[in-house]
Amino acid sequence: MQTATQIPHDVNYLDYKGKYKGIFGWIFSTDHKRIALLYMYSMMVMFVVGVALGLAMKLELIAPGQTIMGPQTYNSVFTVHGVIMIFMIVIPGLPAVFGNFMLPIMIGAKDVAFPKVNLLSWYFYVAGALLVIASVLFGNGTPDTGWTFYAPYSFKSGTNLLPAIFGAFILGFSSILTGLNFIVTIHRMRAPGMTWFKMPLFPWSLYGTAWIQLLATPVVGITLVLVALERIFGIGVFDPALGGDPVLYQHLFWIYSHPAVYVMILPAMGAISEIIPTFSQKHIFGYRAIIASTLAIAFVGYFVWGHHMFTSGMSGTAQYTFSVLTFLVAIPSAIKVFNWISTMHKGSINPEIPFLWAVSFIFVFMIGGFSGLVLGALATNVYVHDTAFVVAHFHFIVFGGVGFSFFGAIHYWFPKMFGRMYDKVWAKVGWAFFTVGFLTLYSPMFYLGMIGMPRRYYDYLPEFHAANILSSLGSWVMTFGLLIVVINLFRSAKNGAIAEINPWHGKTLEWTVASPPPVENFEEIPVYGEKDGPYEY
Amino acid sequence: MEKEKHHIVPYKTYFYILISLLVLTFMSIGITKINLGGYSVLGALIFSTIKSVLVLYWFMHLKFDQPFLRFMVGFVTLVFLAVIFITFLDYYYR
Amino acid sequence: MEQVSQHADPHYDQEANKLGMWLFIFTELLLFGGLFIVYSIYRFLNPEAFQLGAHELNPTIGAINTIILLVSSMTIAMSTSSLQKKNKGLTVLLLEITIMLALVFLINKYFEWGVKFDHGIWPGSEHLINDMSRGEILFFGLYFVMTGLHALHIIVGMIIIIVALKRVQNGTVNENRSSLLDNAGLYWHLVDLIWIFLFPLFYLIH
Amino acid sequence: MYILSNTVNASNFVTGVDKAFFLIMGISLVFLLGLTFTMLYFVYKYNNKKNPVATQIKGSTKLEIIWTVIPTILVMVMFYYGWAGWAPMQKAPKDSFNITITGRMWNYTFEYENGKKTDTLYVPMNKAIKMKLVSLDVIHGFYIPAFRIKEDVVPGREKMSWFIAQKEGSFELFCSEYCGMNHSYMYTYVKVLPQDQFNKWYVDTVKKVEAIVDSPTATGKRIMKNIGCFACHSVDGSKLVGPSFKGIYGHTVAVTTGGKEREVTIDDEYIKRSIYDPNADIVKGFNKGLMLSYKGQLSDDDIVQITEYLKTLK
Ligand code: HEA
Ligand code: HEA
Ligand code: HEC
Ligand code: CUA
Ligand SMILES: [Cu+2]
Repeated sequence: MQTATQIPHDVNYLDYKGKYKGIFGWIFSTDHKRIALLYMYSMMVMFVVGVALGLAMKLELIAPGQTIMGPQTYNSVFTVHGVIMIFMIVIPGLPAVFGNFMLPIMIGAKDVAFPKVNLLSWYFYVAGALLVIASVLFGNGTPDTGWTFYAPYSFKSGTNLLPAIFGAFILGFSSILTGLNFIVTIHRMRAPGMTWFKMPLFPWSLYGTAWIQLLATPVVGITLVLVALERIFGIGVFDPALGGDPVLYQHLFWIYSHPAVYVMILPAMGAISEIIPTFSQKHIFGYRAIIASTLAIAFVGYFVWGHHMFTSGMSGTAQYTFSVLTFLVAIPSAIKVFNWISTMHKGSINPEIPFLWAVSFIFVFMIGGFSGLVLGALATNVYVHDTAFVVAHFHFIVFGGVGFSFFGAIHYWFPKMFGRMYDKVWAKVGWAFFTVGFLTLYSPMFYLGMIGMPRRYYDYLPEFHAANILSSLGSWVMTFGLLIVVINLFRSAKNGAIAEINPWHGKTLEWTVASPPPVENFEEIPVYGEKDGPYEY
Repeated sequence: MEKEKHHIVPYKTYFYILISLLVLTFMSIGITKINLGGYSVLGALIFSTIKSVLVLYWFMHLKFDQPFLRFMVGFVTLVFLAVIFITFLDYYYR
Repeated sequence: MEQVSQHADPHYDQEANKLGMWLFIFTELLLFGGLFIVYSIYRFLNPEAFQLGAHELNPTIGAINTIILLVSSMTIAMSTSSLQKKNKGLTVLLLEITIMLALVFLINKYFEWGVKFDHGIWPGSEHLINDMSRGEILFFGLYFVMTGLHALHIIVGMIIIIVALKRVQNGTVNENRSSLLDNAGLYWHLVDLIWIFLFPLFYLIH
Repeated sequence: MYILSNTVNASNFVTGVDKAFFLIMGISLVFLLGLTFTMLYFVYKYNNKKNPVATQIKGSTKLEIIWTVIPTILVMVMFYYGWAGWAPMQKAPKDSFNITITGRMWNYTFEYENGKKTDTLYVPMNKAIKMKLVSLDVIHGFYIPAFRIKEDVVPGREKMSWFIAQKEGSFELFCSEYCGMNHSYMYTYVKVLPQDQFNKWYVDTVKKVEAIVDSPTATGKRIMKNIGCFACHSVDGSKLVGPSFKGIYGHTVAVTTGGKEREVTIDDEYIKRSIYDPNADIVKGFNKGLMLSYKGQLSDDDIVQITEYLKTLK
């Protein structure tokens, strides 16, 4: 029951002293802003692990043969790396951090629809993450199946898979609850006068994302349960020895995991759609086209999963159907890119750091997307499937896309979230190193894939050596950039200069509240009039 | 908070729905007793579909709720059917 | 008691609660949906074996359980009406009946599974693996997983209904704040809905 | 890049695949460069120092239609070329030369119609080769980059792949689908020989000439090499997936039999059981289910040979 304590409106959410003290004031808080930060900090912990594993792989691959670890370790490393990065960083990533923080403010609400469920979803996140970590630390060996858990290897492997599988299952639940919360919030809690087509694009992208989370995640949930049951009881559903079909596992896995890649990228695109108009001081170009493309990606993206299985022996009919659908889902992405670039046209561009991240986002996203087209075509997919080319594709688009957008978003909203400004020079230096390092790290992998180096390879033939050295060097440059960026942000959160309420002259609602925002965001719920809109500059 | 709402469904509506559901259940048991070959699956599914529509519309109040809920249910069903359909493109033509 | 909860709570949004529940139901539908995909594919690949397997199951128990669930669906639906009509006693009674029916369903299921175990059929059992065709192994694997998951939902549903019952009794769920009961009802109908498909797919189609 | 290197036209599929590749890359590059430069130009031209007041333009339906339709056409062209390069891979000509390829953790065995088994794929040039792909344990991927072919080898399903090699030489053959610890060592070579040389090789080995064997245990070693025991067992004492063969004959090991631990001395009988029924006794410290039974693949005779060889590993 909500007690009728008066919540003061001049206290910001960071300083607010509620019922609980210290850390409990955070982990028992149902304030969407605090939950957002809880997510951010817990993700950061996992992220450090993920990055370290990524660097370890690059170090191992710097030369053929054993460098720093054995094959079994390498396999575990890329498995845990993939599981952490996908299930714990990029899927919750923008929705759980910026969605939680900004969505209610951007639509003029005091909180999300179900604040307690929101907190619960964070608990699920932590529980899932801990289970995955438990699978690393205890039992007979770290999981070594790859993040895809392909049958039948996933029940042949003698490693400690069950906790990892259940961990992923629980993480899925966390993601479902977040999505559910967002949909209800958007349906029920928009400020008076804010019609659907006056809603900013970031909430729109969260809306599309939430539907995918809701409809796709349960499928992978049940699939993982089946794998677990297979391991425990041997029910036979995916075990060829018992009549099951391992390819059916792949269908079910990708029915979720393809839409999941759009769970990652849609909010990233949403954040970019906020940054670009703000720094161009211009109405977004083609507002409705961007909304339509968001919904189209969410919808069509549900039906293209088979492009991960072109060599698994699907029927020919299924193969070209999936190929056509894959190409169709590329078009809404194209529309977005065109609209972003057109928004810059005749704008008044202020090339601040969030904008730089946004521009570099568009660049790497295009490269990633174009390599997706190579993968979507049947003949070329057969050639580069399961090679380093795919690894390059998804690092460009997942990590390039989501990572660049995340950093754009955090530099954009940082003054609002913490009420302080970071050091802009260091931010630019970090960005420059990061971008250069990124390109050096992943571009050689395209080449490696084109000359035929399979992925998940611990060791390789000498002809792949040169490109791998370059790539490993890149990983260091990028990490250096990352360190600069992160340290800069960390220091500024405490000691940065006090930020203005609206440093970038944005027009969305979050820029109307104090920085950091007060506990319940708005003293009075804002009302949108006829003429108001998120991008009316 | 919203004033209007809550259409109270009379008990007897529910009772009639139950009777129809039971009748449909027995009909579907009956139809699978006669050998229809491959069509018995289809028959049983048709009965199940009718039953689920009854449950959705009356027991679950869709009939009295806002249209967008009905739209969502329909949409989700369609998405699911499309997924099955596409999966069968693989298995049927293999 | 009734007076206490009369005052409207600004945080209470009936429509939002209902929408939230429906969204949750969608995820549940797709959770089972995954299993239905598996079922339909394997049935398509092993039609004869699935018919053989279905012969092992007892349609009578299945039919009885169907009737039980349908009736319980009606009683819980009625209870939402009776709550609106401010008939607390009847609401409580109807919910109690629902819970009893759910319990009977589970008991039936217990015996049904027991019979299978007696015949040496359980996931991964030797009888299954050594003496039965691949298709039958799949059939029984799916049978146990799907009815098991369904039974799990029955249990969860019962817990929710019990909570709702308690809240109706102490008045925190009432005609103005009926979300919990409504949602318990929705959830229960979902369980019913799934059974409506499970029953013919496993027990009937010979 | 293979696409530019001397493997041009190594197989009949190269042209089709590379055409699709170049087409997509070409269109992509045009767009990538075009859009990037436009973007940079805007950032420069409409910088707020030069252009302090933005002109509010909210959109243009005409443009939206244009940039929906043009990419749609382009991707359909891409689809078409992708399809065209792929379609011929689906069906092998009737008169193909048949080879059965068996994948297991972590090697491939190639079996020819005359019963010859090898660990390297030998094929004649300019002849359609049709491969039956069989997996004994998990999914593997049969991948010859130079030929542009790849097909997963799925247990429980019979799959097919085919090609016509058009260039003499030796090309890598990888396992592309992750299959456990030594996935990256699961590679071998395709040797493409002119028809006459191939015929000679093909007939030659049929005779199973014992004469070229230099020591009495070499047969055992060869059998083991071809069927892939060394993927999991070393001969130098290092622990791979399975126990090392070094000095095992006559030694005592701790094993788990049906849940109970016991000690056994390794003799002929035990070795035979380990090969035919590997899960009966599990050596302590190793996992069940990894080694598969070789029943039907190794005869009692073969096992005698293997045992002889194992005895020599002191
Ligand atoms: C954020 C995540 C994300 C996103 C958005 C995408 C987007 C796309 N992906 Fe990607 N993909 C992954 C993450 C993602 N992918 C991951 C993680 C894997 C590997 C999983 C694993 O195996 O471990 C993968 C694998 C993968 C495969 C399987 C590869 C294989 O294993 O064989 C394929 C095949 O079709 C594919 C295709 C595509 C396509 C066509 C798009 C499209 O949506 C891209 C659309 C974008 C553009 C096209 C660029 C912008 C457009 C323009 C600038 C305009 C001009 C455009 C035209 C002329 C068309 N992806
Ligand atoms: C988001 C996803 C993500 C990210 C960020 C990364 C980051 C890195 N990856 Fe990643 N990688 C995967 C997803 C990701 N990876 C997946 C799914 C696989 C496949 C696994 C499998 O095969 O099963 C894979 C596989 C993979 C391989 C191939 C293994 C193989 O096939 O043999 C390699 C090889 O070097 C590699 C290297 C790296 C390196 C060096 C980094 C890093 O060190 C780079 C450092 C990162 C940064 C500098 C910043 C990025 C910032 C953000 C993402 C936002 C931050 C958000 C918060 C803090 C909340 N990865
Ligand atoms: C996929 C990996 C793998 C392959 C391939 C493999 N083995 Fe094994 N082998 C194992 C494992 C794991 C064990 C230990 C567990 C057990 O006893 O089953 C083992 C145990 C053995 C043992 C008992 C060793 C001891 O110290 O007691 C023998 C003998 C043996 N293998 C022979 C062979 C022969 C001969 C071949 C080839 C024809 C072969 N193995 C192929 C994995 C493999
Ligand atoms: Cu076999 Cu990888
Ligand atoms: Cu995909």
